Amino acid sequence: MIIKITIIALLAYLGAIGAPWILGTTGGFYTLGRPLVAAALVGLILGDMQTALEVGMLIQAMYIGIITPGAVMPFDVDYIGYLTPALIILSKTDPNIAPTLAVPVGLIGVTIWNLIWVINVYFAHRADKYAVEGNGSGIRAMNLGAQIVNFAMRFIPAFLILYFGRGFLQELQKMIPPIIIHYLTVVGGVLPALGIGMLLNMIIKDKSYFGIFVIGFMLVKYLNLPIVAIAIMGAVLAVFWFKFQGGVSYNG
Amino acid sequence: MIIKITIIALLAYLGAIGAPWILGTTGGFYTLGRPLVAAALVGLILGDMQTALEVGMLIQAMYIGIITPGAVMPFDVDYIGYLTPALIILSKTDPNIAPTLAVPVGLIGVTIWNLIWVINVYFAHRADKYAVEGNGSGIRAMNLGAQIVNFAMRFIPAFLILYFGRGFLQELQKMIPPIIIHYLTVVGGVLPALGIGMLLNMIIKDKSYFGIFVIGFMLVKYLNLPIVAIAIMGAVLAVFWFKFQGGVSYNG
Amino acid sequence: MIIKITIIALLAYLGAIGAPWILGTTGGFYTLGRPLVAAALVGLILGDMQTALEVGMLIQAMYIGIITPGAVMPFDVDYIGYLTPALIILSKTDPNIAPTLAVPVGLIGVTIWNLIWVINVYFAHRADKYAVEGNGSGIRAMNLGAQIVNFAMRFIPAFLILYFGRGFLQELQKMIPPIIIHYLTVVGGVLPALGIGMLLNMIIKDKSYFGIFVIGFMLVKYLNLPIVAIAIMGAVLAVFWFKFQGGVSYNG
Amino acid sequence: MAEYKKLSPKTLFRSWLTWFFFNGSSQSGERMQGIAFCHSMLPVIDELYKDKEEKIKALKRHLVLFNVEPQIGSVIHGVTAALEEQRANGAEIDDNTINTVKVALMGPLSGIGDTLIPGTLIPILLAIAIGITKTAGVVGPIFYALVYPTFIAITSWYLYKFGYNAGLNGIQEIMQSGKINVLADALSVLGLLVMGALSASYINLSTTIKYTSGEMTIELQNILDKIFPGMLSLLAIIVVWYLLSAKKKSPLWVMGFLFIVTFIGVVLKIF
Amino acid sequence: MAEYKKLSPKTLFRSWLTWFFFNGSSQSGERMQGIAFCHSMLPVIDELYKDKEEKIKALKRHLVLFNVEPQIGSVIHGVTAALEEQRANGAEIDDNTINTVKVALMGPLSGIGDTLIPGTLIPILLAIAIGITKTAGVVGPIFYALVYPTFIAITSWYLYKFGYNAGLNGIQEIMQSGKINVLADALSVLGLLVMGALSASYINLSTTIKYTSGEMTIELQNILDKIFPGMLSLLAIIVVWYLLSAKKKSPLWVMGFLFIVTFIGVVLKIF
Amino acid sequence: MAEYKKLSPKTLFRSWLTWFFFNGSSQSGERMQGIAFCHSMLPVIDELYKDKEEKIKALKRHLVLFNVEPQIGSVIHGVTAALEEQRANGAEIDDNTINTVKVALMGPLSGIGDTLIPGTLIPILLAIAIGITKTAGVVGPIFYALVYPTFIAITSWYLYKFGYNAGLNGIQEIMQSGKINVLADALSVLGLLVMGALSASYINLSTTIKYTSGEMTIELQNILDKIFPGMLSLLAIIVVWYLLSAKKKSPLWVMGFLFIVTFIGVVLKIF
Ligand SMILES: OC[C@H]1O[C@H](O)[C@@H](O)[C@@H](O)[C@@H]1O
Ligand SMILES: OC[C@H]1O[C@H](O)[C@@H](O)[C@@H](O)[C@@H]1O
Ligand SMILES: OC[C@H]1O[C@H](O)[C@@H](O)[C@@H](O)[C@@H]1O
Repeated sequence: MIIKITIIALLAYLGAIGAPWILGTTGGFYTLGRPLVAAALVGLILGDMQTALEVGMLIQAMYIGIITPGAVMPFDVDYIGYLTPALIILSKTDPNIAPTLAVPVGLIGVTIWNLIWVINVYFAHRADKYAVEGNGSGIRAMNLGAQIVNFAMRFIPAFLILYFGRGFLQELQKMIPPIIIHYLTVVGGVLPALGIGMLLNMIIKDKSYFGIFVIGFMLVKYLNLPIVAIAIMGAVLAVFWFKFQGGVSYNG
Repeated sequence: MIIKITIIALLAYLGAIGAPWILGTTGGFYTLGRPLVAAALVGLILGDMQTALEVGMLIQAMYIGIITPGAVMPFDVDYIGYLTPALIILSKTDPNIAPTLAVPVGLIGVTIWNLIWVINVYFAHRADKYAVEGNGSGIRAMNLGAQIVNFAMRFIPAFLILYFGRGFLQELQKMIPPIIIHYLTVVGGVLPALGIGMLLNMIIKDKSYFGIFVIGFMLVKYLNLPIVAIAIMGAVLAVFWFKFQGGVSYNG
Repeated sequence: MIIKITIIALLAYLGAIGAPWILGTTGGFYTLGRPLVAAALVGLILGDMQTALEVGMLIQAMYIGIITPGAVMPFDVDYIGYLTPALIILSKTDPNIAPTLAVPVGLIGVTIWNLIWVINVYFAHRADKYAVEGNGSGIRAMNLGAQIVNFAMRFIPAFLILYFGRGFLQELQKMIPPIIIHYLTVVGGVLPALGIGMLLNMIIKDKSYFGIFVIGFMLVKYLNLPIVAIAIMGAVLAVFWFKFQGGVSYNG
Repeated sequence: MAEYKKLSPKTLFRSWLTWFFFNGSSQSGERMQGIAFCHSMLPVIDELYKDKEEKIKALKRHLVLFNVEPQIGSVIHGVTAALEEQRANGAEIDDNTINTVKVALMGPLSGIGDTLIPGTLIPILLAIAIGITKTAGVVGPIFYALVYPTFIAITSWYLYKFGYNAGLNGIQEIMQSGKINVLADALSVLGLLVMGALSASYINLSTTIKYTSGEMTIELQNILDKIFPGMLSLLAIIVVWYLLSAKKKSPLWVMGFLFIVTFIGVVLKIF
Repeated sequence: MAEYKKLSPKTLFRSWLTWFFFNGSSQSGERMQGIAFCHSMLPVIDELYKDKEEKIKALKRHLVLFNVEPQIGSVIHGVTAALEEQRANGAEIDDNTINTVKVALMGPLSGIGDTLIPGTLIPILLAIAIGITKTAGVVGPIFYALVYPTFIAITSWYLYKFGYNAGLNGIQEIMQSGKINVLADALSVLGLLVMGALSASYINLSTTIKYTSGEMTIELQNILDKIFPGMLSLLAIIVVWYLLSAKKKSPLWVMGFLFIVTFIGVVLKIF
Repeated sequence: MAEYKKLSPKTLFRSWLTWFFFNGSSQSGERMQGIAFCHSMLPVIDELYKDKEEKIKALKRHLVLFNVEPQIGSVIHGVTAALEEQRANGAEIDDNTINTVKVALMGPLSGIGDTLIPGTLIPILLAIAIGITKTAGVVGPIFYALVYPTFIAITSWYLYKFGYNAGLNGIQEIMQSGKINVLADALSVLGLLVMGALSASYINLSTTIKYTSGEMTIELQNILDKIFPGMLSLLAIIVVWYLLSAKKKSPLWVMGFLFIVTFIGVVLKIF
């Protein structure tokens, strides 16, 4: 078990913002760090793919629109992506509380990131010295060296949370009254609205475009179309939207 | 029963064209006077909401596009709205004959309205006299006074039709041979085409817009979508139609 | 049976390219010569409408986009249309091999057509002589006379293929191992892609229009809409496409 | 120099309210909504003209023939109130000018209003209400009875104020810009879609023709349904529309036509 | 001054009818539809030229190479009839002019005609007919056999008359205005939608690959269907289209390719 | 005259690769991606400047504050490499110029990049991946993990080269033409449609309110579902959106709000 937890904590580092090893930000934070991918890896490691994917889809949907402009991170999707499904599986808890569990996990991740962001100032100042000496390798060393901090501050907390969290969660769960469970389920149902709302806030400048969102909503509710079908239709629509707009932006 | 009939006849007056008391034309003729609203009130009063709504939807669909340009009224939806469901419920008749029953009722209403329209000339002439005297209150009295005529000519016939009609209809029904019932059902199925046709005649100037009507028709026939869903989709479509037309009207 | 075969062979002539008798190219090659129409006639003659239509729909779909620019014919849909369903019905073969059977039949038809096309040069030269004499009737005779060639070269081979083919096919079928039958079924499933591909190649100039094809595909796969419904919706769409494009062609 | 007499907000509101409630009260073939117009101007006249003669002239001025779609027509009352205010403050505006303005706006606003409100908005809302009624019962009529009057009351009052503030030019500008036609286009798209949907549920015409050969019975309606469900109902609508639009028949004529055609159909066992 | 010789409506109709029936009768690799063109001009020549020499010149003039999409190509015959009429009335129109006009119109009208009729209209109508056949049997082919020839016959005759009345300039104007391209765009939208629908029913490619691990069997086709039903069929179409358009392969080549690929697939137990 | 020093393709690729992998490595509140920028310029500097002084100046020049959406931001590195090349060949380009260019491009490219990539493209791909996962399990995340990085890696390298070749002017032209906005429009249409679909599956709010009268129980949620299924969930989204956009609340604030409101709802037995 210790080995499995170690691997998960390691992945939580590799998928963290700033970790460069797997194709930089692209393969790291934006791929390994996405809850759906993370959950699948957790499922593979812990041998319960089904629960992992269930949790993964739920929390991925919830944090689907996370962006980090200027490194400001509202919730740390990487920590959420690895720690939430792992804790759920390890403590055999109801997957429906995943959205709620994700909240404290995500905030711990944000706190860590903010610390890293301050500590890294140190490397910038040392790099300045190397520049004056014309020492290019020194600058390279500073850029890479920052990963020692990143590793330490990502791997260790993740490991500890998993190691102690699973026992704690099991205990906790026994003591929670049913009404709280119901409450957490209700919260879990609404929380994804936050991620979607943040996305809408970002994409929509002209309110009438909200109508397109509603159409997507209804295509599922009324016609039961799968998302893949809707995405393909949407892509066709987008192509002609672009073609026929003749350079005039309405929502831009 | 007399009390119930009285209330219905009273409502038939309050929802008639020209009756000012419930938010003028807006809350009267255009709200209380719509068959769907009228039928619901009749259902409430006579304690058979289900039949009332069934009849209400049928005759509302049939006369959905009635307009009265320059006070020219093709069918009196207000009389139809109150008297048809009331007669059906009181005489326990088959709701399917409602569209047919609506025809004579609507024509009686029209005749009454045409009479009122002529009688009201009297008030105009008296108002002229008050004007010469600079008597504003007199003019106000003339505008309100016309309601005495409206009330008398609406309430009394409605009451009489309901009072005698229900017995008469019950008798009548026993004597009708099945082929006539079948005929009335067939007629009832086609009559709503008249209301829709009138609407099309008014809205459509450029024939290609008829295609949109056909799409709406097919969305129900093939995909079984409810009208609410179609209306929301249509609203989204309309918003972008407006947006992208760049001020060029094709159907206007 | 001989009579029936004779009639089918005759129809195969009347629907061939160039046969003028039934409203020229329009009623002949483009109507009688279409596999769906041909199959229905074969079904009527041989008394097995169901099998005929099944085969007809299959091979019509497959060769739906055949065009013959400058008289260059890739597959002879007329021969395919008459001989394939007739052979299938007469030899009581599995309709699923129709697409494969259509291939050699279509190529025989093409070969015949290419021969005719060369032979007809003769009539042109004789017509030149009549022109010099100012003999209009002679020219007319040459134009009509070419039909003797067309008739001979269409009717006789068709008759022979049907007469000998049915026995031959029955024999053949008994000897074919199941894997070949499976292969032929697989081929039959893909072959129609050729006809569709040819059509796409012709219609699509701007690749984004392929998206519309995909939408049509999905409307059937996901919503199970019948083609008639899709065609009507498509017609409405096309009307507004035309209307709103303001004279700018994107795909033309 | 005399102080400028400005109509108080309260007066404007009372003027609008009078019109909103009593616009149809004394409609007649001779004067149409003429008395109601004058009635709605009473608060304005009372506030502006203290002189008896001026008041009489004003009353007479507004008692003439008037007719407009009453709900959006309130914009005319706003414009008229503004004109009266200017007149009371000495501007050269005679009876004729005011009447010309009223008459000029009456026509187009009736056309636009009847098209947009009873012709488009009400049918759309009612169709939605019918849809709701079908599944959720009495919620449907309640929905209509709440949404429609609320929306219209606000709009009508807004238009009155708009007319008062923008004056004649402002209104004419908007009506000539073509935006109203594009709006009508867009609304008609929505309206037609919804009417089509409604027709699919509420118009019903089917044939009873059958072919029986041996033990097999082929019902024509079955075949039609397979080709295009509701084909005959749609055809009926097209015929009615054609008679009304191309043949310019009256609704009553068409109704008679439907009664007769279906009668013949029933007798011949077609329907 | 001599009276103006005008072609009678009857002559024009006979000329068109001759073309409509016999346009393809004697097609050949050398002259294409040349004899048929001359044949269709006989009524015109007979009416216009009483002089034997003139008649011989006319016959020779129209016996040269000619080829066009025959159904909408009738517009050229209309134009030619008009030119002949002018010539017979003394206008300076020599053999060369007439031939130049015919040749100039031949090319574009073949392109447009083949694209619009066998390339778009016929496939659409046939797809609809197949759809009807699927549910209502023989009604499908009957539908096609009635609608298509009727529509085309009327159109073709209309175009002949149009060509005769508008003359050369009229036709060129239309062809240059770009409207025809936009029409083709719109029709291709309809055509592509319908072809897509048709393909979904009539193209079938599925894999038989299975993974068996212990008692569980996973069928690849099942997974593909859940992601996008008909994925392989659509892929097959795209491959064919790619080979034809980007690789410029001939249809026969592609057919061979399909036979071979599916053969390999069947042998390797992929299909 | 000295030979023109041209950056070798290999150097350009190494510069891009360094950036692509290490762009975020040492991000900090003071210098942001400054060290990473300098790091990625090392190959360029090494090739262009043999003179020690020049090299030191170059290192200092690129160690200042820098921040951009890193994946499409590589276009700036391309432009910078081109500027350095010109400078090394004697063009009058001082430290200030190069920095101004970097700063000028940073802002808009961050905005565009964050909107298009984590704001639009990633959510769309993830929504599709969720859809696939739902039916075909682990194929979903695999799909995302293959498609996303491949596409972005190619794009990012292409943009680097584009920046190098087009130089500053080319980039500015494109950004001003408005095409990028129209592209964003079109992508947002796709994104919104997909997000709407996703919300329908993953956001769940329903009421537990019941009316019991006699033996009949009416569940409010039932009625709501009949009017518009998912009404409350959609409402929740609208409220969140409203709080974020119109009320400018922070995501954390809204999260607290949701916790509290649902708590009250659960206590009052509404949810
Ligand atoms: O906003 C631009 C850019 O800022 C920072 O560098 C990071 O947060 C990136 O993820 C982001 O794209
Ligand atoms: O046509 C304008 C107007 O005329 C009359 O006043 C009434 O019939 C109104 O309902 C109508 O809106
Ligand atoms: O390409 C124009 C034309 O060429 C030949 O005449 C025939 O193949 C016709 O079917 C075709 O339309």
